[in-house]
Amino acid sequence: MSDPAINDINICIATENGSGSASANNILFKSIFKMGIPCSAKNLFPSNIQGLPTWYQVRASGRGYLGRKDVIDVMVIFNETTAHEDVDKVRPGGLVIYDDSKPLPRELIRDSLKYLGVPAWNLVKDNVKVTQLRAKQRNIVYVGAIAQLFGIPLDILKDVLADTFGDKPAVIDSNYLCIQLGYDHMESSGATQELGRLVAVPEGNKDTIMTEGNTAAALGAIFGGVTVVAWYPITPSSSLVEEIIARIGKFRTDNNDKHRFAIVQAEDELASVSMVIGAGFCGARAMTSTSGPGLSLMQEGIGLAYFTEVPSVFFIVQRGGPSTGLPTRTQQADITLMHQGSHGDTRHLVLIPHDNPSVFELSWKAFDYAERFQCPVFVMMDLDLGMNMGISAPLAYPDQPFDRGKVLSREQLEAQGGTFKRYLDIDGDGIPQRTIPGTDHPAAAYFARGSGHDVDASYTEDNQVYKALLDRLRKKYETARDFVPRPLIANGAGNGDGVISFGSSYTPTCEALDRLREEARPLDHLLLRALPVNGEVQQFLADHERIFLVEQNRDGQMAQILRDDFPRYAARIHPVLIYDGLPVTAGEIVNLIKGGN
Amino acid sequence: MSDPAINDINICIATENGSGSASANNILFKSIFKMGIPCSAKNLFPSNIQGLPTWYQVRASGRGYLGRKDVIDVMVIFNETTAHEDVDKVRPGGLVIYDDSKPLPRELIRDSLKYLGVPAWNLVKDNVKVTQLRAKQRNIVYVGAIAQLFGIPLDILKDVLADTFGDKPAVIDSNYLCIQLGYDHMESSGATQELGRLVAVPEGNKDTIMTEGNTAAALGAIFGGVTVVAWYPITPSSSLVEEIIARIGKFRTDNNDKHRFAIVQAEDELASVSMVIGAGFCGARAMTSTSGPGLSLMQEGIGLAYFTEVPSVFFIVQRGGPSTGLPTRTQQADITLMHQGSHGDTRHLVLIPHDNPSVFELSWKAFDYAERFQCPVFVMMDLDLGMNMGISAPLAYPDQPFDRGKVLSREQLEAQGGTFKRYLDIDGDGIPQRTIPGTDHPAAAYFARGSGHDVDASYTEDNQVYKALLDRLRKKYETARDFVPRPLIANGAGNGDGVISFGSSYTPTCEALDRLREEARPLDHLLLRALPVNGEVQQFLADHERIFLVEQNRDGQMAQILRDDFPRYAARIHPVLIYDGLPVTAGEIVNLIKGGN
Amino acid sequence: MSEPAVQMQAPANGLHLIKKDYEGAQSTLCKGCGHDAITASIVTAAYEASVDPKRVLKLSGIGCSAKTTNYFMNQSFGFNGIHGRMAAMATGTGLANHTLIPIGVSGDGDTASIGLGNFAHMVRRNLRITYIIENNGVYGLTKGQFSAMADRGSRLRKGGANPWEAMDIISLSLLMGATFLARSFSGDRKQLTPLIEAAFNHKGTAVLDVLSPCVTFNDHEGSTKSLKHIRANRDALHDIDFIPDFDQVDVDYDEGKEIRVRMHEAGMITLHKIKDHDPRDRGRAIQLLEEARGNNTFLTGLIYIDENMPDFAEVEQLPEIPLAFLGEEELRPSRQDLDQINASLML
Amino acid sequence: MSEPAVQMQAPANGLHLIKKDYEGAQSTLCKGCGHDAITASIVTAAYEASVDPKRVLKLSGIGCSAKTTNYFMNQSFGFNGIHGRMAAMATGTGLANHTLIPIGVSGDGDTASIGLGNFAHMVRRNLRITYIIENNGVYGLTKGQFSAMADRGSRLRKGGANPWEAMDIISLSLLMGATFLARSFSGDRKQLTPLIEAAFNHKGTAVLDVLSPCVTFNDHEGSTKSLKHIRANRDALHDIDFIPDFDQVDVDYDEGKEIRVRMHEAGMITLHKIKDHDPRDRGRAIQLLEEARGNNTFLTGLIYIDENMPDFAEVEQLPEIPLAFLGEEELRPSRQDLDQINASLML
Ligand SMILES: Cc1ncc(C[n+]2csc(CCOP(=O)(O)OP(=O)(O)O)c2C)c(N)n1
Ligand SMILES: Cc1ncc(C[n+]2csc(CCOP(=O)(O)OP(=O)(O)O)c2C)c(N)n1
Ligand code: SF4
Ligand code: SF4
Ligand SMILES: [Mg+2]
Ligand SMILES: [Mg+2]
Repeated sequence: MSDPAINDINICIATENGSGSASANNILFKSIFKMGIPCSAKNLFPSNIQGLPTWYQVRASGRGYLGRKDVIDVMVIFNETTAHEDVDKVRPGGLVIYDDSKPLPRELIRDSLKYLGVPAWNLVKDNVKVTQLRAKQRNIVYVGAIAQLFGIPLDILKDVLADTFGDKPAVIDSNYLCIQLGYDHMESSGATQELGRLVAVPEGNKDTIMTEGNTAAALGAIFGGVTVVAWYPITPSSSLVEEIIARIGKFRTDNNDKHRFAIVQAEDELASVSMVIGAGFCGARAMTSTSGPGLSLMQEGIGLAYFTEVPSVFFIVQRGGPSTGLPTRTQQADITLMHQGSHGDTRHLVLIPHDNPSVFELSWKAFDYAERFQCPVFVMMDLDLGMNMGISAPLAYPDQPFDRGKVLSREQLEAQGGTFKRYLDIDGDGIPQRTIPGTDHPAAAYFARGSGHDVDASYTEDNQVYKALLDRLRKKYETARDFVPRPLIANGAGNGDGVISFGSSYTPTCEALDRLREEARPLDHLLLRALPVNGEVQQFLADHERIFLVEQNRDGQMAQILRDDFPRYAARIHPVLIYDGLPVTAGEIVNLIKGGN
Repeated sequence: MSDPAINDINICIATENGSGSASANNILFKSIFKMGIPCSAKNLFPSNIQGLPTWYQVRASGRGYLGRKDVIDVMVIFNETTAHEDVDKVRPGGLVIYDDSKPLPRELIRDSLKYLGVPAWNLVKDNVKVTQLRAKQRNIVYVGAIAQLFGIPLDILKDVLADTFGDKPAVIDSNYLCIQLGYDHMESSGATQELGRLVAVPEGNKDTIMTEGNTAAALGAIFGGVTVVAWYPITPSSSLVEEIIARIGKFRTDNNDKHRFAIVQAEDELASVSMVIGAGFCGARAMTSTSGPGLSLMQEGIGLAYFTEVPSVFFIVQRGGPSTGLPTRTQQADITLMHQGSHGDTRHLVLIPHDNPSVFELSWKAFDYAERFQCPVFVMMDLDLGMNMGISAPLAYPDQPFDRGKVLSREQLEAQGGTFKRYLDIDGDGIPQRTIPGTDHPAAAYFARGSGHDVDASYTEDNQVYKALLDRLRKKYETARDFVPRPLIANGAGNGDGVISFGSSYTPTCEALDRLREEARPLDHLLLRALPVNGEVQQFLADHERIFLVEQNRDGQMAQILRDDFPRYAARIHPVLIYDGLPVTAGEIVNLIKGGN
Repeated sequence: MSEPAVQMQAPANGLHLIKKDYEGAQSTLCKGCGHDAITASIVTAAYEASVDPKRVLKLSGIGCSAKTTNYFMNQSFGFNGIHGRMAAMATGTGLANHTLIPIGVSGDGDTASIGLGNFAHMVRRNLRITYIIENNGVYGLTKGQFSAMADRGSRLRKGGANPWEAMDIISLSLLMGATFLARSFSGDRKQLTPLIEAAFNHKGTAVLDVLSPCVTFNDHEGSTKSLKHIRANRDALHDIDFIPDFDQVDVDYDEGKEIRVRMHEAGMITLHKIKDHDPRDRGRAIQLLEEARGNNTFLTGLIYIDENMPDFAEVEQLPEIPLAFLGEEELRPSRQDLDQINASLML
Repeated sequence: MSEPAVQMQAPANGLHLIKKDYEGAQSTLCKGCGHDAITASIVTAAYEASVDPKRVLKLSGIGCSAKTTNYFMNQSFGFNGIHGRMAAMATGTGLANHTLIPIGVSGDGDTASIGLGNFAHMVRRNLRITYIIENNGVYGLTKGQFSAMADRGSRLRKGGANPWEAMDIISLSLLMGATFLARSFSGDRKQLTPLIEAAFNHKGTAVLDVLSPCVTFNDHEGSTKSLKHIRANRDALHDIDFIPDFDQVDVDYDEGKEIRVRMHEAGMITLHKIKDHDPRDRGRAIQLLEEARGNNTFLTGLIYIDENMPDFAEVEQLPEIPLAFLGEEELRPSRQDLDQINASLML
């Protein structure tokens, strides 16, 4: 498996968005997947609809490394605008594939690279009859060329086409034609390359699913029983709700065409958070989904949800900040704003998935946590996790029934003697009981407010009652420490240095640690899965002299939280910060850990 | 001076708001001030307009302790609703003054307290002709009673009345009449008390001013050259802008009635921050003022100002959070949201005044910092500092001319060869050059944007350019460390423990440390005056084994920042947290420091 | 019930509740505040229309007006949220449980300044709600600054005249597609109470712009929202009755003098014409509002109504059982469903 | 200049600038996007009206439309801010420097969804600005969701019909007291260009609602904002000319056929009547808009204008020199002033 010449290749396709390249890229990716080879795709697209540079990196890795690869082995330069920089990105000894319908400009030629032309434009011009389709179909030609060069069988490509365009045989045919054109051209030209080959792995990728994090989150929300979704479109979170819209109807439409869900496109994020709060207060499982700018706009609402203790779920798909920043790049730089969002003293629960199964799991669980702890719960995602194709084990069916928390029904109210104090810490865990509007019991009603209130929910300005309320809210957060998902300790607690990673950094960190181990530098690894963190994290800090904390932000936002949580170990924490907006690579982590040596 | 029986008394007046008590309280306070005795007043008022309990505490302290006093020596119970709890607040041996027009209810009587009645209601009924005025005038009677009991000379009261109601002799007379009624009643009843006396201090309070922090801030803004104020009313920040409105016209109205300023009441805080950004971009010195909920709403705008580098000044007068919280109580719980506000990686400059002269100073300087560093600058205030009367040295005239920072005029553009790159770090300090719309030079214009941009301000998604921009912004923040107001080190760096305080905690902390010193527990004291902190703070942390950090919030927000800044010393920082919404007292600090012993 | 009511006992309504059952906490507003008069009308309306307090949801933002919801119907759930977002919050409650009777109380600042955008969009959606704006032209709670509904030229107690034209929230709501629009005056309980009763029974957004003098900050000479000024410049469209029970409605009425509108939920509103206006006539409503604007008068009464437009819950195709009360069985797809999804994500 | 222009050289305008001087960066919008056609009209209008690029300030929020400001007048300052807040940001720029010529470009989502409140309040203040809404009925940049200005029943490329009535931003602006209201179509440069020229010369808020098809997400059959649908349902009030230079205006004109409005800053707009409508007649404007609403047509042209209302800068009594250019001498009170203040705070 570790023969470098086999199943270890990173292909980058440089094109324009809106040019039909997405479909070609997808076919290439799926074909490698179908060969049974572990693979991942990273789509670097512009914040624009049509005509700007786009890069798509497909990595095949027999060893199962699915982060973005540090080096590009093969570059398809189908975009003249960026061709210059594109060839510069290819590693020495790498391969450049270009459209030789026109001669390759001299200045693109590097001694260290190999060039193979495929006259894609001429081929489609001669073979594709519908003129409007030609620009689009040109992209598919390179798929054929690559297939021939690296050994993707034509029948696999055919299968993938059938799978993708199942109901449109004409489209299948025309695409297959173009693939064949590229394939045949390479074959007849006798072109070769020495970078390696793709070899099908029998039973490889069996029981493996292929999806995007936003889809997994959408499914998680549906299986988590979400009924009210209020949202406002924003990249890269839009597709999360759009997937809910596309999928929920199937499970939740009654015979008489009634919907057991409601999805509202709000007028802005101030409205979406308020709608979620209104719905959560009334007992619905409610959520919104947004990215940085929307999260900023929701701050006041988040404080209200915190202080009135309304269950509410926030999917935050992070992108490059601050401000509008880079809407189509990835980052983990909204951690503080999630964890300590809104004015005043607040502390919020943050769930941090790292792959599609955990996205699904933590998404349905988010609704349970929100109701159990009666508070905003954040599912922290990012563009890399949310919008890039990832392969993984199948999504696992929820292993727990709905946890509605301490909601009192009419019967329960009756059973406890008809008394109810909304904000009384009845169990000593900081979590009070809750009733839902419409509950048909005279003691059910209470009057929630974002201003100071006592255990009866009545307004008060009493300093001691106020302090007691703040303390109880903090206690609730402390209770949560042992309830939120525990960290995953990938390697046992040795005595060397440790590494903590979370979210989309986890995958490349694993690869980085393998590499460091090969260099005789073994490191223990802890995957953080939630805030607040619990004793296991503390133990990990205690067990290691030096802990590298991998974060995708400039300021070490997670480090700030951990240092404050565990001041004794503050100096042990060495943030490894990668924040240029591209998905993290193992090489970056290796370098920074070595640099911090 | 330290004779406990002289000039050391804390009087609390319990009344209702909207009942005219404010005016009576004010007269009492001013009279003590006029006697030359150091004094302070803490107004605890409800979030309501009329009819709810209000407490006003006047503290006279010969030793000059001006924080809220821990114990109440004298309680005036003029509010039946709260009389019960009010008497419970009085220290053993203390005095209760009540209106004995009606007999005192039995259940208000405590053995440990002394009671003196003044038939205020009967007195005004018999002596004040205008029926509508009686309720109001009743309050003034207790002032007379207290004057007699503690030795405030009647002529001083007369002077204060003249000063307060200068243009309304009838009001002076009717008030004086009521004061005399109270005074005479006490005198003729032969009542006495042993709590102590107020004795005029010759030359005391000479060259001392008496004002509220919001007024000092308003004046600071005016002297700082503010021209555009966009605001939205919110307690406790409204009076800041209202003071600007009341005062600016005098200095900035042209002969032809044109205004060299513009103050706009915006429709919301989203608008006010946007207006400030628009005005700052165009070269005006622009500000807004708000409290927690408004700060939350401004988050998105703050990120824009940070990323586009627009000078902008934010006065944040903090109140009890989270959410609507306690609008008329004090807290310092918006520190994180100021310092790291908005999504993405941000770090903002925060100026932290602690008394009226420093409020004035840091307010005018805020505009210089904003232009020098081209960024949002926060002036961190709180209700205690902003809305309570404080006495201090006079406001000092600015000792520096306007610092407009690196603004390029037409001539300067010409002089540097007509080239200009908006976001180029030309001096290595992270601060680029800036031009102002309307500058009549062909090279002046640039296109600002909240999205990724290069040194020319052009849009880019290039990962390296983006990272370089984030790094430069961080560098600017690092540059600011040595430019923002340095800490004030009240006591030299000894080898015992240290205390760090900031803002309105400073005054009670000084008193607490005096007390601890008297108990043979000397502690060094550092007053933090800004974020980011600089090397002097680091040195203070290095010099002390244990540092108590006094904060008015639950979560130790400042501790989190310092621990992250100086991980080596993280464990040395012991937050002393007081967050019940009342102004901090020395006793609370003493207890918490001792508890953390 | 056929047994004779016991003497001295307060009269009960259709739900066997007495008026006291509709009261709330003691008001902490200023003595004489218009808002308290509105509270009284709400109490009477709910009592008379036999509204079930357990189905009522009281919603508000921030302001003196927002406190109102605390002063009626103690037995009802309430949510006093944040400034300007009540409309959006209400939209969420309406999705979670469209069978509740939401009563929103807001201020002119809360609705027309900070909340304008969210309010307008709530109206567009025709969310079922009784939305009362206690309009005093100022921000009461923050001590008397102008709101966007202060009239041009109106003066502050201290300080200058308002340079901007007042926002007419009724015209705006009409433009946004509101289906029940009324203007009234806190001091006119005879007019206000039946309007509120009708609003409770309207299936859609009912906007009531109720002039409500702020006696502390905006009741002086020079204010156009003072008690005196409002009284002098009111212009009523009609006298109004609300009849909760159809059976009581006598069948023949004089079309020339009366207009009757049957409400969706229950009851009927009868308008005894003063001006000639059928509130189902949108064009004429626009014209009358425009005239009132020109004359600087306050046009009061039921200005517009449309009982046929589907409300938000209907558009969203909500099921009979509120979403909030659906359980795991109704909501979580089966294991087989997930198997199928997983299969579809394989190749 | 009396010397004959050199052959081949592009003709210069009053400021000796050629049209190219008004161009901007290369557009990155989709080929055929309506927004680019509007850009072209802005360039022509600025060139023809001899607008000084150094005095122009280009403002926008977020969206495909917001990018437009980058595609014209490279020599002008620009600020591409955040979603929905351009109106408020513009208000700030107008205070700092009211002598600039602000050109704001927004989208229907940017203005009518997230930005509605701030937009409405900007209009109320009559801020001087040319505010162009590139109205395509969808959120282009986020890939085609409905905006608040999508028409009821309009269909998404994939997905259902819009259940809500479109917000009519012109009617809304009229209600908010706007002083220049026009609707046009990106494809009709003959109509749009003079409207923009006039807007540049209007002292107050000029709102231009310009229908601008999104060829990628909203140009299909079933969309009411498709090129085809707009073309078929346009209803022009008049043909329009803008004459930048008064001296060129010939004195006698036919009142029955033409209406002339002299703009505050410079120039004159001439309306060659198609429909009978004087845009200074507010009542009639309301009526026509209401009719268009009923007929589902797009009423285009100059719908309303009021050249007499004071603009924001005037109301705020701003001095001749912009606030931004005042220095320490004009702004910082003297040492004596502070002494006096200190004295007043003593007793
Ligand atoms: C975000 C935010 N900004 C400002 C405030 C302060 N505030 C409280 S009430 C209010 C205005 C209330 O005016 P209105 O809605 O007219 O109600 P009224 O008090 O007049 O009844 C304001 C500005 C706040 N609570 N929240
Ligand atoms: C606060 C915030 N929310 C959401 C977004 C995402 N967003 C970018 S553009 C846009 C809509 C643009 O629509 P429109 O204004 O109609 O412009 P168009 O693209 O159609 O020209 C949205 C929702 C954002 N940038 N900021
Ligand atoms: S301030 Fe005005 S609105 Fe508020 S309670 Fe008093 S009278 Fe009513
Ligand atoms: S998506 Fe639509 S609005 Fe955006 S550039 Fe393309 S055509 Fe224009
Ligand atoms: Mg009001
Ligand atoms: Mg649009």
